[in-house]
Amino acid sequence: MKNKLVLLAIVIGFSAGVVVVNTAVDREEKFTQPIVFSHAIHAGKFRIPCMACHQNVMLGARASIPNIEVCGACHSTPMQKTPQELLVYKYVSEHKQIPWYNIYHVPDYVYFSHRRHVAIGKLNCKLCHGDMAALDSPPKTQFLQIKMQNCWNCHEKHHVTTDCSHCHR
Amino acid sequence: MSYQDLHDEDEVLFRPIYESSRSFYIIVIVLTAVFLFGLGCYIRQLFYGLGATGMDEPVSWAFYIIDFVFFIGISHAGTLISAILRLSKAEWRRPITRMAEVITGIVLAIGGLHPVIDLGRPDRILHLFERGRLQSPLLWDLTSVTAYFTASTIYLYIPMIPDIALLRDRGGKLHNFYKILAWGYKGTPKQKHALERAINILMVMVIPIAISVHTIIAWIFGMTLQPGWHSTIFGPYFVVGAIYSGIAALVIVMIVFRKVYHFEDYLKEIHFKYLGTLLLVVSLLWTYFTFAEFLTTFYGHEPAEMRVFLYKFVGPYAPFFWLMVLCNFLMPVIVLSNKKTKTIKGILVASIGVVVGMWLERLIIIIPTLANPRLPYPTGMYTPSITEIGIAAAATSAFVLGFMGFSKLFPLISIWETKEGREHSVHEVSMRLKEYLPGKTEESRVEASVKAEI
Amino acid sequence: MKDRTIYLIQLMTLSFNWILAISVTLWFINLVVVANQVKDTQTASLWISILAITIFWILAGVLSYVFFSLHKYADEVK
Amino acid sequence: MPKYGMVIDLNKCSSCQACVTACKIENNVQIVSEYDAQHGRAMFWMKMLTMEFEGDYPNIRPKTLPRNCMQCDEPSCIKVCPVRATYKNEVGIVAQIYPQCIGCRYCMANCPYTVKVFNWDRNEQPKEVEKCYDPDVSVRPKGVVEKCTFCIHRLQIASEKAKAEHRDMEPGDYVPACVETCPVDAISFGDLDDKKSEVSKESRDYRSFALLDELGTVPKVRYLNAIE
Amino acid sequence: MEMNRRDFAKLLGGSLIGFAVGGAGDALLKIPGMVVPLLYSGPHVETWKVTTCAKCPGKCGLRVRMIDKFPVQAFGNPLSPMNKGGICPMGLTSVENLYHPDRLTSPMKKVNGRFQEISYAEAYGILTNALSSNGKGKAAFVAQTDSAFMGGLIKQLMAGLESEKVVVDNFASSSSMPFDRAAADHPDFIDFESCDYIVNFGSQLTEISESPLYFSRSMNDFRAKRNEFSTFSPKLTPDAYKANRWVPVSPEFYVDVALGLAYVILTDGTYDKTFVGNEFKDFDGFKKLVMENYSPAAVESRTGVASKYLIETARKFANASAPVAYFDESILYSSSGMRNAYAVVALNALKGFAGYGKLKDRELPDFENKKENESPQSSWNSRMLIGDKDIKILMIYRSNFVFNSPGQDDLRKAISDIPMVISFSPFIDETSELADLIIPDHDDLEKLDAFSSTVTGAPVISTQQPVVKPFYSTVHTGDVIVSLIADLKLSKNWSCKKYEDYLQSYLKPVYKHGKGMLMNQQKPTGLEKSLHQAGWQMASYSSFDEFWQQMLKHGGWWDPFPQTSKYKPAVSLTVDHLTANGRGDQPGKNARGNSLKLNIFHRNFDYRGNMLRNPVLTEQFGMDKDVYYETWIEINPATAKRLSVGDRTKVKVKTGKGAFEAFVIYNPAVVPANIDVPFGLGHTASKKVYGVNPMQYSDAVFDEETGKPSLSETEVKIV
Repeated sequence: MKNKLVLLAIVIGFSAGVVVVNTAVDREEKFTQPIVFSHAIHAGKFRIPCMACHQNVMLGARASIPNIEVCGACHSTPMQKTPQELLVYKYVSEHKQIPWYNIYHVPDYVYFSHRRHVAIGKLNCKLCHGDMAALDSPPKTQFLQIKMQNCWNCHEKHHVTTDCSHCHR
Repeated sequence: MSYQDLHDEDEVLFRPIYESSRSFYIIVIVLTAVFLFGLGCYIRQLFYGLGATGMDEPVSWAFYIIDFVFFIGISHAGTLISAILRLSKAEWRRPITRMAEVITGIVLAIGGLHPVIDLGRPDRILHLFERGRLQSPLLWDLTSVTAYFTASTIYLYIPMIPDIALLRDRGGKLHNFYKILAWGYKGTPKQKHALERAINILMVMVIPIAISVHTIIAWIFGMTLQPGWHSTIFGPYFVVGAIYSGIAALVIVMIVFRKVYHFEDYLKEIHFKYLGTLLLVVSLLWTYFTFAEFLTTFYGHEPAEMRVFLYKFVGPYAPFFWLMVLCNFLMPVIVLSNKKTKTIKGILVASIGVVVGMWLERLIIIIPTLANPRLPYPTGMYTPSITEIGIAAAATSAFVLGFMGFSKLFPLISIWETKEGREHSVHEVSMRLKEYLPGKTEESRVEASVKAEI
Repeated sequence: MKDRTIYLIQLMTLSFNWILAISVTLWFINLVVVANQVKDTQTASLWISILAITIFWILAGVLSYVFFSLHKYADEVK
Repeated sequence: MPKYGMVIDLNKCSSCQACVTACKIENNVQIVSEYDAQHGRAMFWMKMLTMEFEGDYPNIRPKTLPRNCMQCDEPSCIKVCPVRATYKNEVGIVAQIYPQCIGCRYCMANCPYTVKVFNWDRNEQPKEVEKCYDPDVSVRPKGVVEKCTFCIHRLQIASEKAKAEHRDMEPGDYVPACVETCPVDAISFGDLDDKKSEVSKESRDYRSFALLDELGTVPKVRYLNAIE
Repeated sequence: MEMNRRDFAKLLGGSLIGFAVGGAGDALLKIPGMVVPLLYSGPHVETWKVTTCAKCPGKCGLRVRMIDKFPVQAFGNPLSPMNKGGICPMGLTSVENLYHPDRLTSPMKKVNGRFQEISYAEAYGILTNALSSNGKGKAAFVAQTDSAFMGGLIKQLMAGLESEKVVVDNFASSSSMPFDRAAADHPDFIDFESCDYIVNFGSQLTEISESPLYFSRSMNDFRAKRNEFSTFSPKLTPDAYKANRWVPVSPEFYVDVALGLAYVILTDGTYDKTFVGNEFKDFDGFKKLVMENYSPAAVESRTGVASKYLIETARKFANASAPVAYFDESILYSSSGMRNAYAVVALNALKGFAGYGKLKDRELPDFENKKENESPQSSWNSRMLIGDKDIKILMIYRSNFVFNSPGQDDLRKAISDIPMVISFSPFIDETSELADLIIPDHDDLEKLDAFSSTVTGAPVISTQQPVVKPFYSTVHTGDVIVSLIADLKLSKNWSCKKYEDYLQSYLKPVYKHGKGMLMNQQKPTGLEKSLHQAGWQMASYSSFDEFWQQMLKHGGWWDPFPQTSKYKPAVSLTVDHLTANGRGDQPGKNARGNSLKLNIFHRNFDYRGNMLRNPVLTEQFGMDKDVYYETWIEINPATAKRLSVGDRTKVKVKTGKGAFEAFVIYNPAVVPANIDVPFGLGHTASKKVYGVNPMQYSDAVFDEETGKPSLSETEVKIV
């Protein structure tokens, strides 16, 4: 009976090991964005279009997180003097880039192009990124998980090509 | 008949299960060490990639695939031979079948793992199940090896049930284990009948499966466009080769365990003589296939084929090729066709030669073709690395370990079949013989009708 | 051990074979579906699947036949 | 749908190996270690082969040809791939899906042109090469097979650009790196189905031949014989 | 159930083992190397910049691909008239040099045999001090640049320092040397349009020449017109197997072969009698020399070139309307060095240089100054460092002459005897490691420079613009020299502050001159062409500054429709040139014994010994022979059998200077008396040394006039 208990312990230990290592390896990096950027104010209240800041959306594969120059275009002088804005102003005045954390990673063997989806496919940003204009603080997780199945589902639904080589390279 | 009252003679068959000598443990420790070394080699290969092997750009398949083909070939020892012998009612099969089937089971498990060892990305093995492409012979192979493994395990297990029941009835430490495995067998006629029926079905099924397995392995090569591989004869050629190496391996195992476990009374010289004759026949058959294969290549004289041909006959692989001819043709034929040398020792030597020769044959088939691609490419002698040798050694020791482990759990010679042979067969065979002869006797007719009722 | 436990364990071992047969079946069905999706080697996949699935089912069937008949005829007096 | 093909004019080719280098840097093909290179594991998608020497010394000529993937119409590699990691797509390019490949190397064994290369070892590149990685192409990890894809990423980018500009693909929009680089324009590339394209004309030239044509793989890369 | 400590330990141990196995097993599936990290994480904005490749004299236009302002790839510029979009392996890998970890990041000073980093100000201080205190008349300069502007600047510096000991190792100037001496000046280009027969003496036109890519294309066009060309060379290089006939001959016999051809033409009387009568000085002496010594039979007995080939080639040459006997620098690499070149010049003169062309329009300042800048006024060469006690300061600009020349030990000793050696190399190489002070130059992609060329028959000025800001504290050597001239007051009226000013001063006349076009569009055709020829210009610039900026942006300027004329020199050839006066050599003295000779050949990857530090090129170097990272020798199978040397085995090759290991490759096209060995590998200054440098083992004879070594006359044995 005790031998069986040991066996049981081994089995439980094994599964625990698998789970722990799995979570440890896939663990999302814990981070806080340097600035509590509010999409709600920018995109919601002032109705600034996405492309105004994420300038590369229509042009290239990556949407690009805005440079400090983009921020500096408006925030060259503090407008409302909130502490967050002063922080931005500090970066602007020092000509330093804001060290944003990138939460959307596409593996390099996948070719994902924003231009293909937004400029050619005429997709709404909300489809993948959710309603950013409603967010008061930067998102911590991906709205649409970057998984092949998610891409696949959408491609099948819209009868877009599901040829592997269109994305994998 | 009760399962408790055993024939005293058969006690020797149970002895290995309950007694282990010191040398047994030493061998186990040594083999385990070898196995662990091989395992270490594999883990190292996982970390460093297949660069740890000696394979290179044109020779992209080597030791692992050779071993794979070789081990799967050996596996034909078993099930196929025992099924054929059973089917043909060769009475001398009785003490042999179990060992043959065990070889099959163990070797299949080991051989079947070799393609996985050979994979560059074993972590993606599930892709075979998710998005496999059934046109690929590799997938046919996966299926047929799985089917063969399942079939041969069942075919090993079902005829073993009566023996397990015997072990259960003897009690002992592993009482519960045997109880589980015995499936409540008590030797009632209906049980026996069901068992025999199952064995007959399996016997018929196993033969095509076994043949298909090796044919498909041959097709892995035969379906390609490569010179030296693209040949229709490859299927039967591989099957014959497989049976050939299988018999040889079986003979070696039989002789070794006969010596170690004192089975001289069961495995008599006559068994070896019969197996020797079988080996001789298959040897000639193999030679015929080899000759046919090379003659057509030579006569056709296609440049790409000839490059491979010459690479084998006079090129860098000539030593291996001629050694293979020696081991697979000259030596067995000389040893086995001569009455003076056709002793157990002689047969053992011939069998070892055949096993080595058959391994060389796989080498000769696989590497020269890859080393001589159609377009000019650097060619060179392939030399295995320590990783490949370590894994091959581990595979061999795993086989021996497996066999030894089996011998510690189950009897290596089928006890109930021996008993059955002793009790029924003598009469049955003599009746059968009488049936062959002209002028049927009344007696035989009665016997036959009695048998039919049973 | 109780006979009932033993019987359950025996059933479990037997069910391994069925799990194998069923998973092979599912696997092949999946492959045929995939082949159909990408419009590639549909017929070949179909025929190979039918062949393979039959073999595995027969094997499982034979094993179950033995199991159940052994248990059925166990108590019969010889 | 176009069917892309290539014609290599051996009369023009000066064996400068620019195509080889261009391919290597365009596709981030691994540079292997000294040991591996000397043991036959050097990786080249495009390779300069010396086929044979014609004639006797001194009137001797080597027959050299740059050999990339033939992009066969009847490829023998895709038949044997157990996981669909290699397949022919709608424009006739035999693509290789690296995240799908399990590394069984069956396609390598079955390719009569020996065009496939395997990542035998971990991808550890010199620093100067890592910084020059082409961002359009992934860096293959160890244990997968790779080969020439006609620079399929360039096709993606070109078609995307054409679509963004609301026009159809034009002949010059998409050329592989080797074609772009060839200093003597020995390689022509384009749509074989378009009877007017240069590549389709050249492929029907009396000088044109395909490597190992007798195998029935129907290569889409053809060669033009050198004029004597 | 009871639990004692032992059971608990068992349980704990069991679960720990299970945990370990499970964890490790799972981690195994994520083995390092299975996943390759993301390539880039920036916004990934792609831009292209145009510049010029400076890796060889070819001056090819480059398009550099930049991702987020960092160069990642380089391709050919389709609008450049030199390469029209093609590019060679060296140009393709030019980005690798930029990121090379071995690059020098700041000026270095040697203290006690070790290099120490110093600031530029300090380095410049040392340099000016040395030059002002000990410089006048005692300095020497070895430079390797294909930029005529840079070469001119260096010469100006040396003129200020009152030293004639300057050599600008430039392909064009080396190959034009015999023209300069034998004739009034040299031809600008081969007139491929009208020329119909070429005899090529050893030059590797498509691999190593003034513009390999241009020549590759023109040779193809030439062959497409069914014109023939013959090559005399010691090795069947890719160029030679494009030739209609390849005749193996060792370089020291080029003079015999050329004069043997002349013999046939002279006896046939098919030479251009008017040209010879009017321009050829000392024709009778020449004729006498040829008739006495160079009958085809005599040539055959000396060189082994069958007389039927000689006669055949000579008749084809004579019957062609515009034949060219072509040679370049490589003809000098033999013991008969300059005589070879003179003989070929003489052969050309017999047909009146019919296939060569000359630019008529001489208003372009750069090309006017070309001669002044490049032609060797003094006959100093780097070989003369040896035994020269007067040199107190040696400056080296990018030349790796210790590596690419035989007799390295003498050179090394000579350099180490010089008290002050300053190198401007961006890397530590075999030459710069001997320096006392290194002021590293920018990488080519960080640098501003310009190149001029007439090789295509059209005047071309290609500009090199800084594609990226310098990564490290390196300095443009042009800037250093410009400020040296200013600070040491070496030139009157020196107004330049930077190298850019210097360049602009040369390019202003091009702007004023008004012709030509920028490399921003294809060569005009049709109406545009006639407008262009009539003098109409569609200039996209209105001021010089704009012109200069546009030029940098588009990679240069060129004149697509130049006025050209047939090249008509006055040939001042004397018999002395062909008999190697002062050396005691007589025609036919170079008899070749029965011994095997080591023939060092160059490949297009790296013929100056600078490029094979790039990993891609180094790996690819022996790819077509399937030899990697090691030196190989090519040997004729017949010779190999005689020596019992197996294919693809390793042997020891022994010369008078020592022995090296090499890999044997059978090659039926190799001259049976030769063992061919490639030059390029064996960089001892780099961190990892691959192969050997065959120059180290060459018993070369140096031609005194040119300082060039013989590369195929070393006796060799295989041990």
